[in-house]
Amino acid sequence: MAEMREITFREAVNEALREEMRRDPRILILGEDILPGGGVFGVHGGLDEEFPGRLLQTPIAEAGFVGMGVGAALAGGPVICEVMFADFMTVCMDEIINQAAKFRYMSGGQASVPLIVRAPCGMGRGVGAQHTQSFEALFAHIPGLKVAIPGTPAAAKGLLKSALRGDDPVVFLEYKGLYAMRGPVSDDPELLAEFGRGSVERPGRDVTLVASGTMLHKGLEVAAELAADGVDIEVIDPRCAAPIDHELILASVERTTRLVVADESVLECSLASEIAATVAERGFYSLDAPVRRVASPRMPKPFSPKLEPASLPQKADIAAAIREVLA
Amino acid sequence: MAEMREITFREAVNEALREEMRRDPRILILGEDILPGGGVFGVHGGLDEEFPGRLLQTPIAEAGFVGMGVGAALAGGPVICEVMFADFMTVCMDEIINQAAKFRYMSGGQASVPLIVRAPCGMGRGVGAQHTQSFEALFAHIPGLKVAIPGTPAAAKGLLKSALRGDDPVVFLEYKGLYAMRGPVSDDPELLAEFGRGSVERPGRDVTLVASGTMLHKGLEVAAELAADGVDIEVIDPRCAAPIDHELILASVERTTRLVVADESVLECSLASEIAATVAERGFYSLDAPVRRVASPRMPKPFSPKLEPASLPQKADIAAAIREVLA
Amino acid sequence: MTTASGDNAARALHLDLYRMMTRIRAFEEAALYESGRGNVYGPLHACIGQEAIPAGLAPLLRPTDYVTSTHRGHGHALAKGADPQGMMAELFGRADGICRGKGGSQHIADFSVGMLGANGIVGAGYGIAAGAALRIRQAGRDDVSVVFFGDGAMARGTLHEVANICVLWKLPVLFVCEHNGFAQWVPSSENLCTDAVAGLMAGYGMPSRQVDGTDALAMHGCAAGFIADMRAGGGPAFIDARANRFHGHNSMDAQAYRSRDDVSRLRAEADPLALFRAATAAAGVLAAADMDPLDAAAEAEMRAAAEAALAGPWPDPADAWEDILAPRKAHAHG
Amino acid sequence: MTTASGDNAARALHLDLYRMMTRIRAFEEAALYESGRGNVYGPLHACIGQEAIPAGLAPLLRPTDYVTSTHRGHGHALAKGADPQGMMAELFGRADGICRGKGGSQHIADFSVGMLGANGIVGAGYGIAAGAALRIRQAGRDDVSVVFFGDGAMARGTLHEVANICVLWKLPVLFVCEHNGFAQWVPSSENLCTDAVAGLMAGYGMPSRQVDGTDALAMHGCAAGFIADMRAGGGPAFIDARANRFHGHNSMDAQAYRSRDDVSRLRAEADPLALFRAATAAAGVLAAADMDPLDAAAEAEMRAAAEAALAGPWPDPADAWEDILAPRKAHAHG
Ligand SMILES: Cc1ncc(C[n+]2csc(CCOP(=O)(O)OP(=O)(O)O)c2C)c(N)n1
Ligand SMILES: Cc1ncc(C[n+]2csc(CCOP(=O)(O)OP(=O)(O)O)c2C)c(N)n1
Ligand SMILES: [Mg+2]
Ligand SMILES: [Mg+2]
Repeated sequence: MAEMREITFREAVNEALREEMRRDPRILILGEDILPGGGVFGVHGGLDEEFPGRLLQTPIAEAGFVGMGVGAALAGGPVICEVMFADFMTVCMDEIINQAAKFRYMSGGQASVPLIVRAPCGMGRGVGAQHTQSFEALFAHIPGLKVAIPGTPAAAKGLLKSALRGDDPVVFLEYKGLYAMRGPVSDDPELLAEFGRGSVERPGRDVTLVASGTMLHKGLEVAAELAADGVDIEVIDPRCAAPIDHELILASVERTTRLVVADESVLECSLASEIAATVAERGFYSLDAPVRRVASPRMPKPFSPKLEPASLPQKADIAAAIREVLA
Repeated sequence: MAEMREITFREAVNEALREEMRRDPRILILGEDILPGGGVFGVHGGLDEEFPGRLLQTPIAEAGFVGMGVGAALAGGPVICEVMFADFMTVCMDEIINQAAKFRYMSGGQASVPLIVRAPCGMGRGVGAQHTQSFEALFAHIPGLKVAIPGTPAAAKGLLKSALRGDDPVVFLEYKGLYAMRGPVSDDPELLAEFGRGSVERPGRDVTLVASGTMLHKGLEVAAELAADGVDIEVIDPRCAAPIDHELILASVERTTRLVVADESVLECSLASEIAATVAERGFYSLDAPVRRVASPRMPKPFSPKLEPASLPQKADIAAAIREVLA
Repeated sequence: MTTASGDNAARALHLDLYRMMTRIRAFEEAALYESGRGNVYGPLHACIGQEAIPAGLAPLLRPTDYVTSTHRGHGHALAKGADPQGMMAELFGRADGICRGKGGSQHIADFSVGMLGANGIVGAGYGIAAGAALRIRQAGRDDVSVVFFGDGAMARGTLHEVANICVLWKLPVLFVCEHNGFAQWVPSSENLCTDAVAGLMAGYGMPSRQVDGTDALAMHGCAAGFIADMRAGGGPAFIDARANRFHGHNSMDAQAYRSRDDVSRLRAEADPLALFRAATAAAGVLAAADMDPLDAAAEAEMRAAAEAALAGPWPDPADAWEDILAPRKAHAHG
Repeated sequence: MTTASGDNAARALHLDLYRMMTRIRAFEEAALYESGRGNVYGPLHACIGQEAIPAGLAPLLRPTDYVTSTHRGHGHALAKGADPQGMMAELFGRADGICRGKGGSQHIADFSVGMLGANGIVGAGYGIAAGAALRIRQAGRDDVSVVFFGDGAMARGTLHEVANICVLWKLPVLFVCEHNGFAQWVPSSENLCTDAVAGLMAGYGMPSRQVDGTDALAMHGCAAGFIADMRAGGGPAFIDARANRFHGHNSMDAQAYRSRDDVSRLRAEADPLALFRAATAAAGVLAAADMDPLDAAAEAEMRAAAEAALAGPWPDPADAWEDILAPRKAHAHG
């Protein structure tokens, strides 16, 4: 019988890599500074020892090595490219958007591109505007890509395993703020998580709160706090930015009649916007109040510890939005 | 007195460049294949003759020359970089997203980055998935950038002039399908268009149709056709994807109580989503029907003439959406 | 190689080289003809004048080798063994096109023969070819990966990112620059600061050679050495293949930037097919009588391909929804 | 240069070189000390061991010249004339930081002296420096633009895209590779396929030289020649400056990948300050008595800068909303 253990998000990613590399000898990992210590965020710990030669330390050449990831995926089998910070994906966008995402289509279905581009994303501390961004919306806009933004260790493990068994290019974004977080994860190596399937992390009756990445945890805390006031919040981790589990969200809103979407990335054209727009389109008659989005404001991330908080949605913002839709 | 003339969208872009280059000797243009003929879409016609040495024909190195555009803008004065097709902006995303957009902020206001990255975008005929994309949503997601998507010659001229007199980085996207379109444009060289200001291209009472780029013209045709059925559609060109003229749209929806947003780019996390979400948030109580988005479906653009139409929103889709929100 | 079997081998090689050149020429002539008749959708980038480059490599390549190509990719695809009828149907946007009508000329691919695609993004092929080469080495195979690209594409940084990694990791990648003197209508001298592009790779310690890319035998000889070395475990190599583009950048380019005389002179002096005929005749290896039938056969083959493609079915609009993502697999999901 | 005025000039230059080196060292020692005390927000990338590179260039640069820098940028900023107190306040995230606390160490910039910014993206500086050089040439000025970058950054394609354009357009850009043998914890041999990085530029026809980057005089001499040439209208040049990073990649790096002995040996054998003291003393140009006061002054200056910065104001959270876009101008709008 499979058992549940509490492990960190980082360990969950590591387990997914390890289990799938055991299962599929074709899996390769390319990335910067991944040896000997397992990378800047340490997710590859112990893998080089178990799978010598399958972790390839690359030069600082993301366009080059992600392009090679496309080629290696086309020529047979899953490849993982780690981009050290999601912000640096700007230098290999062509390889992701014009190559990986389009090859199956342009070749009329001949090509499979099992390329997983993994990148830590989101807010850090004192690292400034070029090391803190969240790009799930950019990739969710591109047909041919799947985009994972797991909010829990279980989602991270299940989705990464699923990506590695699939034949599609996946942008796999890991919120840096989650790496040390613990959560229950099954030890069944055959348990995958389905792309496009969200998860109800807390059932509730009064408001639907769709909260991704770090916002999931802020949202759960807010839900716990507001429960004391008798407000019963349903908290959903969408888990993927593409495809989005609209059915789950719409069904929830049908019950709660109220929607708040919380997203760490910048508001405009975000995943939060997409979810809000879809509910306004398909769930309009369920809604008893305006939808509310809580997201990063339209500013680059500042450096100073006194400025950083202004650039990020806080628990208080989520709580205020919930109170508004209940007003 | 300023006079209105009918000129093409292409001519409007050319006029804006010419007038502003006369006015500001610092303006430089960098791009591929812009000499001697004025570029693949011919917008630079005659400029090299009038401004010798100020149009710089670059190697095929978008990351290099857009990076140089950032540096030349930082070191004083407006620079235009033409990227031959918007699809190729994927190879210079870092220069736009991490450099141009963030320099003013990261330097605490020391830097000005008057860099205009112009690119033809949107559907072509028989050019396939890598020459047909619309990326306004990607850039609208990035703080520090302004994004123009003019739908008419007047908007193109006014916004481009405005961009060239401003101190901010601008992504200026020109829908290829519009270049040959004619429209009234003032010959007053001091007439600018304000960033973030949309335009009511057709006033109406029954439905608000926000339609950008090529969709504006499909929308106006639909409006003319449905007028025969007694449906009075207000058609708005948002003109900019960042900032968005939410006030204009919200005021219109308050009168019409119904909203359709039509966008050539891919639906998910699009400008259409952003507008729909904002109205669902701030104009919810004005709405008498669900919002409806009409956008490109989630598929790369196919090549065959028999497949292309399926990949693009059509007039019939706009008409159907309007009928739905009126139902 | 003065033995009879050597003579036979040489003769066979010469026939192969010429056959491939004339097939590429005939394919593109037929495609351009159909383009003129409105049957080709979108622009066509013809490699006429450059046929000796892919043809020179063709006899050296196996189906399990890989090739990545450019917007000017018909010759590469044919040299790698792609089916001309499927290619032609693709240019026409038909359902039986090699990419089901979804790619068109700029995206022709035939994965069944290791042709990993023409590409609409200049400079995108480097990484893809190198990634395929990584798979080759991981699997312990002795195959090679060839990346074709234009001289204009040498200005893209991806070349250098990938070249450095290929040398570091000793990957079997043959870089073939089709140095035709133009990038669209920009002469190479405005695109590259040096004409001696092989020298740009010398700093990496990559074996590099300039070759007459109008001479199929020279191409073949140079590539043979490099490829043999790679199959034996060697790393990447670079060929600067000089040739000429007789047509415009594409079927929509009227070539206002060069004179008709220039083009006529090139056709008269630098036609790889004519040069080959003259040289092999002079060397006594092949006679006109050997080659004329190949021309006729190629023309017939490509006309038939065009006719058959024209008779092929159009895709159904609903087909547009296929091939976006992989078909779903059944899994246990948690 | 055996005249008295020559001697005086040499002496002044030596003093300048040493003063800048010891100021850079003192700045970073003070910053690291404050980092240890929790006063610096975020990671610090120290250039200790590499000071001779920026210091060698400093006397050659004017305020109207430009410099672009990297994540390891304190030395470049000081060498270009940035104010250490403003820099220190920036590291602390204060309102009077040189970037109002919005940039931090990795984004220190001082546009008033032509220092166009440290940069968190490896390889982003090339294009920016070249674009600034384009402005120089457009304005007919005889200024120059210097781009500093690490050996790791040489793997990025942007170097090559920009190098090609700089040679083509003859732009006054000095490329300075701070070749410290590491990219984070990856040794250069795993990042670059060649140690002779100057050779990578040779193919472009760019004058390139390897220099001992622990020797401020050698750096100065080499750069002086290149820069004089550029001011006279010449094109780009490249310096491969060899030096060592004594600290970890940044203040969070415990350097598990190299031994303490290695670092101690480097400090003993390759300290640019110690080497300079020894060499100038041996040459009889400067004595310890000339340099000791510079050390003391630098230490005092940087302590004072740190103290003053620590006393500075924190930004108001509302300041975060400023500097995103330019202030609005009044225009006629249609
Ligand atoms: C990244 C990118 N930039 C620009 C283009 C537009 N473009 C297509 S082909 C071409 C010229 C290519 O020249 P070259 O590499 O010499 O190949 P040739 O056409 O001569 O075969 C250009 C600029 C593109 N497709 N991709
Ligand atoms: C495009 C990009 N890729 C990766 C990184 C992460 N990174 C920051 S510094 C660094 C090492 C740089 O090495 P080098 O250029 O030699 O400079 P050094 O640190 O030795 O001064 C890396 C990989 C980055 N900032 N940007
Ligand atoms: Mg060419
Ligand atoms: Mg280094």
